[in-house]
Amino acid sequence: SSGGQTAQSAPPASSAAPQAGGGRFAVITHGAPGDSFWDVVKNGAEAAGKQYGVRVTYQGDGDPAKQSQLIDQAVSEKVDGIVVSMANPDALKEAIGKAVTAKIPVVTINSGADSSKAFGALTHVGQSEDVAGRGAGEQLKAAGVTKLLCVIHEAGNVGLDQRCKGAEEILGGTVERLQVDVSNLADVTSKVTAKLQSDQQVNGVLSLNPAIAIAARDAIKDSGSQAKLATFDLSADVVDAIKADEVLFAVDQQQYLQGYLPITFLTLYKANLNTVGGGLPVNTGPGFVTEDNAEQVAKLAEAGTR
Amino acid sequence: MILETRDIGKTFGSVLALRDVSMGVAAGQVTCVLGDNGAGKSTLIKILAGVHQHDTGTLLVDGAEVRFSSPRDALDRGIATVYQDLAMIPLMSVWRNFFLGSEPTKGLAFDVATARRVAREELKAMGIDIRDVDQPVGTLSGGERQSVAIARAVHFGARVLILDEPTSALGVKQAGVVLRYVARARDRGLGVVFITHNPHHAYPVGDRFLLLNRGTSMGEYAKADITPQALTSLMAGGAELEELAHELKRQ
Amino acid sequence: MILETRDIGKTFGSVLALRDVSMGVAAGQVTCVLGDNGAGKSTLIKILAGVHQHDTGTLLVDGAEVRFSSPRDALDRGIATVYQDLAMIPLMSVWRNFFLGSEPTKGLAFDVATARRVAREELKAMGIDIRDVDQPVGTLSGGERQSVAIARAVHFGARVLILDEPTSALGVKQAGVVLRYVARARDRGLGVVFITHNPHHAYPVGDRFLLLNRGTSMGEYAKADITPQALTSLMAGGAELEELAHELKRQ
Amino acid sequence: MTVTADERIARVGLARRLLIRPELGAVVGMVVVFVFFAVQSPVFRSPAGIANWLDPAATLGIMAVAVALLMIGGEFDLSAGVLTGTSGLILVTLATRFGFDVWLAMLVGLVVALAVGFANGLVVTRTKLPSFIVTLGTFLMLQGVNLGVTKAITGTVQVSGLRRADGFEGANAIFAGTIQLGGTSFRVAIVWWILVTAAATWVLMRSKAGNWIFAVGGNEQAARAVGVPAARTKIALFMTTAFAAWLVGSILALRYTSVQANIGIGQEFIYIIAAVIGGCLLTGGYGSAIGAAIGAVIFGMADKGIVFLGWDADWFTFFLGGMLLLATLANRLVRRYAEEVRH
Amino acid sequence: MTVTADERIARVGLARRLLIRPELGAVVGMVVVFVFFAVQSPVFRSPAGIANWLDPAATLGIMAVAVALLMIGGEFDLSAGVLTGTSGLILVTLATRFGFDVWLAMLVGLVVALAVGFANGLVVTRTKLPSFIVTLGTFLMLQGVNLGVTKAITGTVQVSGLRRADGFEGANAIFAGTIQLGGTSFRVAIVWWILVTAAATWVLMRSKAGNWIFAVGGNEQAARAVGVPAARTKIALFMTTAFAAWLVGSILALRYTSVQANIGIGQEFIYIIAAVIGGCLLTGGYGSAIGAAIGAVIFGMADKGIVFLGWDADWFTFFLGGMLLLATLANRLVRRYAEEVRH
Ligand SMILES: Nc1ncnc2c1ncn2[C@@H]1O[C@H](COP(=O)(O)OP(=O)(O)OP(=O)(O)O)[C@@H](O)[C@H]1O
Ligand SMILES: Nc1ncnc2c1ncn2[C@@H]1O[C@H](COP(=O)(O)OP(=O)(O)OP(=O)(O)O)[C@@H](O)[C@H]1O
Ligand SMILES: [Mg+2]
Ligand SMILES: [Mg+2]
Repeated sequence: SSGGQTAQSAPPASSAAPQAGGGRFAVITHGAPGDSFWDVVKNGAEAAGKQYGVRVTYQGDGDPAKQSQLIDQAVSEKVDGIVVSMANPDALKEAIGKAVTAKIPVVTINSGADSSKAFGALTHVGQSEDVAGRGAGEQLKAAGVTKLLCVIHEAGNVGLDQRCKGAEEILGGTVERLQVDVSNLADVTSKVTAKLQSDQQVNGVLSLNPAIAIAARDAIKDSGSQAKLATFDLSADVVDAIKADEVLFAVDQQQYLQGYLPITFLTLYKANLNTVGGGLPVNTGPGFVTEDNAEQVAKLAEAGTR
Repeated sequence: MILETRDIGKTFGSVLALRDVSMGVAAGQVTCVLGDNGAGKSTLIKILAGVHQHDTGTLLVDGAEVRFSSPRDALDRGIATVYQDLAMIPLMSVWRNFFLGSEPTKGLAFDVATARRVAREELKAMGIDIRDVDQPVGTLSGGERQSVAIARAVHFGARVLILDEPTSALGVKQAGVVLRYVARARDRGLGVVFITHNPHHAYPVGDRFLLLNRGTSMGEYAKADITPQALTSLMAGGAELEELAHELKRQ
Repeated sequence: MILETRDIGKTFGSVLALRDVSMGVAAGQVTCVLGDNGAGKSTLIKILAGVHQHDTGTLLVDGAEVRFSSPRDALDRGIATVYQDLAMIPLMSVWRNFFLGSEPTKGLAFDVATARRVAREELKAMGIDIRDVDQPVGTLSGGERQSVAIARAVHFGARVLILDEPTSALGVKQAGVVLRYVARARDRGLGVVFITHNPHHAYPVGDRFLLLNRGTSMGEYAKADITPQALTSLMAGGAELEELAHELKRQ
Repeated sequence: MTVTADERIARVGLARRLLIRPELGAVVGMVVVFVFFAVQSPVFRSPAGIANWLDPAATLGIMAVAVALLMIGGEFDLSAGVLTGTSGLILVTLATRFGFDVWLAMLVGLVVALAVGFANGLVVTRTKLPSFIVTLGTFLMLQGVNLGVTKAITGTVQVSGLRRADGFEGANAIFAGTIQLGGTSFRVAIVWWILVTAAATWVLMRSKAGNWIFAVGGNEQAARAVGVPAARTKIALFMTTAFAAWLVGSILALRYTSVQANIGIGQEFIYIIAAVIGGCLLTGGYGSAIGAAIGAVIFGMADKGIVFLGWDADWFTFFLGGMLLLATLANRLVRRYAEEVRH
Repeated sequence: MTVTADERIARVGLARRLLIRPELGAVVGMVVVFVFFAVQSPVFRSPAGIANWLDPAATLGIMAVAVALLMIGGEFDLSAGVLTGTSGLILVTLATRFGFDVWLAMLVGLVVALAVGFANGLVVTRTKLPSFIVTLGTFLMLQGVNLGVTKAITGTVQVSGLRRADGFEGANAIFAGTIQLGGTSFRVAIVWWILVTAAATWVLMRSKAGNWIFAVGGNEQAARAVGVPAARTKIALFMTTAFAAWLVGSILALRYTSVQANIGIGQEFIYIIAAVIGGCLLTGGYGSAIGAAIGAVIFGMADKGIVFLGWDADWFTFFLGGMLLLATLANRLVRRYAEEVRH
């Protein structure tokens, strides 16, 4: 990972920077409310908002139709900038087009890097889920995993599917998917257990959410399996588990930046017409939290910035 | 005989509701079904009307054996019924209930104006004046509800009219109106099956009398074969009522 | 007077169901309420029983003005009622219905064995033999259902017993049994309010007669002030039935 | 006694009589919610804002109206939400992967949707299982089919690229276009919604079928006893819901030109909620199509209004819940005032 | 006529009489599902496998039983799922952030849960709004509170670290421990589930309150008319559901030592589904606690069995839907055979 330095120890309020003049920015993502990954993005965006004295509103909905409605709304409110994650670029094309036509600067984040420029966005921050998935796949392969169980906690969610797919590209055709319901952890444990009990070949589990990681850890214990566990994203429990060597590593996209940076960019653009990236996406990861750096990250995860 | 049963029987789970009952109703005749509570009267007429299917015996319409698969089946053969317990839809207005299943149409549409008017008129003709035919049936009094059901069955006059205790909830005046309707239907050549507890209501209009007791038939009598007194006493009680009046006087 | 109304009235939305009705029932007396369909009889007794609240007038128990907030209120003051239309829970078994709201207990538990036995016995005593007290009430015949409700009210004998058309769905024998129960309750010093369409049922047991017509009172008479003939003719029809019998004879 | 006037009917104002209609309570709820947001947010009451919140209200409304008919008929359809996804997926998959013309692809989608509705109805009427359970089964199965088939054909969980298909322009204009009204562009879905509501209201109030729908929902046995073809009525209702799902699915697919395999999951309850806010009884036999349409507006206004007010997204559902309670409570109070007792 | 035997009762075997009970149809459904999976997967029928699928069936079952009581009483509770989350969040937050003893934190959670249940019941009985709508409001509001408060206190969407709190060991052993049985460890939640089911069955069948529950669900007006305290009965039922939610929430929080703010969302319908599979009528007045417990087992078996068989994950819900339909159909057929008519 890229270490412990974070935006929490925020840059000093710069007197040199041009006055932002209290703009209003809308962050619209495809994450469901309460999703631990997107919550950190929200925290980042809000921290930046506080930092620059601008108003940031955050909304998230996994349904592309709802997401584009939220963009429409932001456009009719004539906000000063829109930050949008594009899990389904096709569906958002029209809404983003409207924003661009209305001369509202747009920054895309997380996924959708390929379409970002074509849609007229200023820049893209983050990297697509499949890159992160590939990263996880490589680490798992290095740890000797030959057959991987990829636990999908929201059927049909594009981002989750892409993560599994990324891992699959590296590990070959030996990735099995398991669908679980994230709002019922007891069920997650017993389903993963069931899978491990019935398929002894599985020697790796990849969870895509920290809560699922904890449930999967229990499942591995219950079933007496030797499978190695890795997860996406952090929580205090996951960090503890990494320290206890129960979880191999956690993929860390540093999504805090995916909230913080776009607001910074938009503020700068508004005040100073600065653009960043020169047409290339700004990558935020993937980083990995392992036993080595878990200690440092632990506190930050607990504060909701990692 | 328009409608006839031969040794018909019906079981609900472990309950034998009806056993070996034979009866018939001819055009222009009134067959009265009499019996104590739980004797199986309603069950019998529900078989005639296609609500239940019989388990044993045969059911004949115009001499040919049939088996109704639904009330629609029976209706289509001209058998209209007023039920004791499943007559009306409480949340629907009076006029909608009145025409339910036989809605008048005007082009494609349900002819609402006609339906409202006819319902009001028919009810008035029966001596029931419902204030407001838009009132939900559930807010009518017990007797008003019964009257609406009867007015409906009479209005859609079929070949056979089955009435399950139509007069029990009615006042003397309304009961008289219903009996007159029964007589009029009979005179128009309909067959009527008339269920009642009241031999005083049954005797004046009945042509044949079927007596049920605990699910079995105690015989079917033609009017000529039975006196009102015999009928009343067969109905278990009869003159008892007179006697009761004495008994109930304060000691 | 245990229970008394003075100029009581009730409106449902735009419907004036009852206007300025005064009546009373004293201990050891039977007050009969008579009237055509929709006259407001059920509405009146639902006010007495706490199901509806009156809009105008006053309701008195033992001479003190009251306003029942629920049927429980009325029950607690010793007013037990058998309703025409909301007597029973169809999906529940006979014995559960019988004891509903007044369950016998044995320690903390509902004394199921006693409940079953008592329900069976009470029903048998009334001349109703239900095959199986575990049968859901919804599968009983109309009259059987009514009988269960009456047996229940009598069993939990209160100070005032209100019966809404208890005999209408009953056969002659069962009706006689109910009338005998009414007389017995009266003799034990209960006040009884008895609603019926049948003057022949009302006159033998009644002490006072309240006549309702279209929501208003046509007067309250003591037995001494009215002959059976007058009562019958006031009930709109009376001798009409005799006449009807002639009329209905085949022309 | 006179024939014309009945002394037992108290004179009541027209206003009060109107309020007895099931939908008019909902209207009051709608006004309350509208005023609440409009006074606080100028954007909310601006034409652009109205166009914003009318748009989701329209697609929700089409479904809510169909679901309301079904609920009046005494049944539920939990598969309606996923079926919008199925219809959309069929449309986009056929048009982009198998070279179908958009119109033909839509036709295939319609046939499949109606077949699903028919199957729902048939199973419910034949087995007499509660429709809640039967359509729950359909819901789960369709969800699996949506995901399984999409994955099998495309390798991912979404299909896209409808924009390039033949016939897209025309279909898009009719189902997913916009209309200019005083300088603001409104979605054409709003027109569809009004059409569906009008048609449903006509059927309910002015056709034989409407009478049958109330009857089978109010008391199926009694309805059957007077000869109402209860089974056919119910099957037709399930097919109506399926039709609405197809319409909404096509509108959304044409608008967004791509469909995700998990679309529509969870929406089925929103439809029911809108219908209930609009005055439908869950037990059947009572309700109105206009009420359901208004229920959808209330839901849409609350849903978008909270965003316009800029309240914290974490508390979003808190406010939404409070809003819904207030709207239904207002509805209820109005009806209480209008009539003291009903059933 | 003799007094002892009634010639009108056809002699029927004990077996057939038993089958009339609401839960025995569900038993058949359960056997069918069990056999189906057991013959194909040896792990499924092994003690370890059974312990595995019994575990989620237990937590689901506790809720399903409480929800079944409520449904028999004629009401729904959509807030039950989120309330498990609320209870768990309160427990973990108080124990880890405010230094409460685990037992004290659980007590506070219980008080809050009961208060929510009481509020639900009070609003439903006072306003006479359908409980579907009222508890939907509570559901949304609690969802917002769970997220909003958790975020405000911890800055993240989950609270964790319960393991280090005072009293954790004892509470964990009682609510979230395991018991050894023939070499396999079963979750202690299974015991709680059996206790809850037994208690609920006793209340339903052998107490005054049980009689009142059937009555208010079967016909509330008639029940009130004979003096049943309908409002109090319903409020008590809502509080029972809240109690179950607290129990399940605490079990899960103690087991996982951390709680996410969005836990339990969507589960409310699974509870209802389990109750319906177990033979409860959606319209109230009929059902059984044992049936609901068995419904939970059927759901749990189907849910896990598919994983044991290793069927394609994409098609998971397809199989699940098919399974549920088959189970309820088997249930239905059995009851049809047992009694010809029951509305
Ligand atoms: N669906 C059913 N399931 C079980 N038993 C039933 C059912 N319907 C009727 N019975 C039983 O069959 C018997 C006959 O009932 P039925 O309704 O035919 O009586 P009835 O002669 O109409 O009585 P009443 O004069 O009181 O209306 C009753 O004892 C009743 O309990
Ligand atoms: N809940 C209600 N809402 C509206 N109108 C009602 C309601 N209950 C009763 N009514 C009306 O009040 C009038 C009196 O009804 P009630 O039931 O008291 O008559 P009743 O004298 O008992 O008649 P019956 O002898 O037919 O039982 C009826 O015309 C009825 O339509
Ligand atoms: Mg009968
Ligand atoms: Mg009455």
